[in-house]
Amino acid sequence: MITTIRIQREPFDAATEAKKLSAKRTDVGALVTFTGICRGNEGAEPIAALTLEHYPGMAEAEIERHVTEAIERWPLLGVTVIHRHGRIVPGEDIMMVATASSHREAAFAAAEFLMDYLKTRAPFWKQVEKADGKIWVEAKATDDVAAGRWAAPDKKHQAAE
Amino acid sequence: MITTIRIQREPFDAATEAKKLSAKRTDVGALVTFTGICRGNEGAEPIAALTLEHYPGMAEAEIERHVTEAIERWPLLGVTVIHRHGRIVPGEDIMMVATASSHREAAFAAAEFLMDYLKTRAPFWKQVEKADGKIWVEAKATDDVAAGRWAAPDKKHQAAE
Amino acid sequence: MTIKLRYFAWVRERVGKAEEDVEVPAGIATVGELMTWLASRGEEYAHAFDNPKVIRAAIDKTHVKPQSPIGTASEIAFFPPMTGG
Amino acid sequence: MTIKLRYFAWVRERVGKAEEDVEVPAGIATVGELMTWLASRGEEYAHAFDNPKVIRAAIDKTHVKPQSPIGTASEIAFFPPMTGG
Repeated sequence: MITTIRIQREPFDAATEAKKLSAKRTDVGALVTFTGICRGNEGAEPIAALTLEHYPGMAEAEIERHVTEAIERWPLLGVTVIHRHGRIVPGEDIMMVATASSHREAAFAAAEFLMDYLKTRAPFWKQVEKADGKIWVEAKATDDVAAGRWAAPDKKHQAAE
Repeated sequence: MITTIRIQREPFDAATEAKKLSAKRTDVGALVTFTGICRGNEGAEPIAALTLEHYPGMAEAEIERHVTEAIERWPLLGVTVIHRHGRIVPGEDIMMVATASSHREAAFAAAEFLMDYLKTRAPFWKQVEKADGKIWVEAKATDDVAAGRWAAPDKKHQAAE
Repeated sequence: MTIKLRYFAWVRERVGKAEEDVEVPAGIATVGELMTWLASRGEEYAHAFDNPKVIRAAIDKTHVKPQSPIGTASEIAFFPPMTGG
Repeated sequence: MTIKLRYFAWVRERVGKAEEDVEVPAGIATVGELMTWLASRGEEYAHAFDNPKVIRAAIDKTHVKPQSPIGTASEIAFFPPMTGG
């Protein structure tokens, strides 16, 4: 099992990172890579850049907790999560998740699970630079719904309390 | 909308192909890449290689039909499907699907949809070279189940007939 | 009516050829009936089509069901369930 | 009891600082009670905590709910719903 978790200011190369999960081995049959890219607009308005603030220490711990849960839930052979912080301009990669498995179902499910949890549980906050100033991006209710679908039946009850 | 469909004997570079979907544009926020890789075993037995036979003409047409359906169902900005045929050794890439969208939900759903349909509807057949000879890989019932989940309600009835 | 038949994967191996032009007898209306008739054409065909339920078919490069009419097909293909991807 | 408080995103901006050490009065047992007390510490705190329902909290880098006891926390963080990924 190869597990890589990195939080960094510097750009990364998603392709290079993903390839490491299947290099020099012949048990990986499926590799899923998700790359989150900075768009040039937020809603209908153009943005000049976004700045990601994070909670050092907790961000790593939250990601690690969810990577561990993904490994327990699906037969994975490798997981990579890289998330940048600081100022990012449109067209640049913000973050990536890559999952490797023998079969595609596990790789897809784990990648989606990790993305849904990163969106709603990892302590990162996006601020966008619009023409009229800097605005904190609001969390989307649809992201909470997406994360909720992964809850175990007993946890769903808990979450509803 | 960038659409690329290729069926080829030659290897391809999944990373290079995926990057084309987001290069020089700032509307792509999510890029999902699936790479199917030749494993060194089939079940518990080691294999020396696999050979992919396909139905020229129909393979392209089937993939195109499903790419068109994916574009109708999800707000995509780009789709790439590349599938090799011929002899492929363990560790080599067999095929890839890449989907680009503004948001992750569409990119993930379209990539999974295309994979499920490629597995069950695109006319390709895998033969593996084992120690005791060449064996045609059997279709998995789980793949049909996976493809079935994308059927529209009215199509589900049709499929059950 | 002359139709080009194409065979893939183990159907091709069992029949012993990848394609052939066949004069389909009058009275054969559906893909399923064509399979039954093909199975009667000799040992290799009988072997290829002995379990028609596991064989898939395409008319002019589009998936069809056993009950689909042959109609004015110019090319009909038979093959096992697909295993690509 | 002295606890390090940390603020992120617009909570940090409204409070006007990223962190501070605070002497929490006796009787403040839960995270929610701590937020209510913080809101009473001045205009900037009142602004930051005027709608505690939208503020999330973590004790020693683990998500907690408003009803969670402060216990022996050494660091408590307040921040808006996360928007990473």
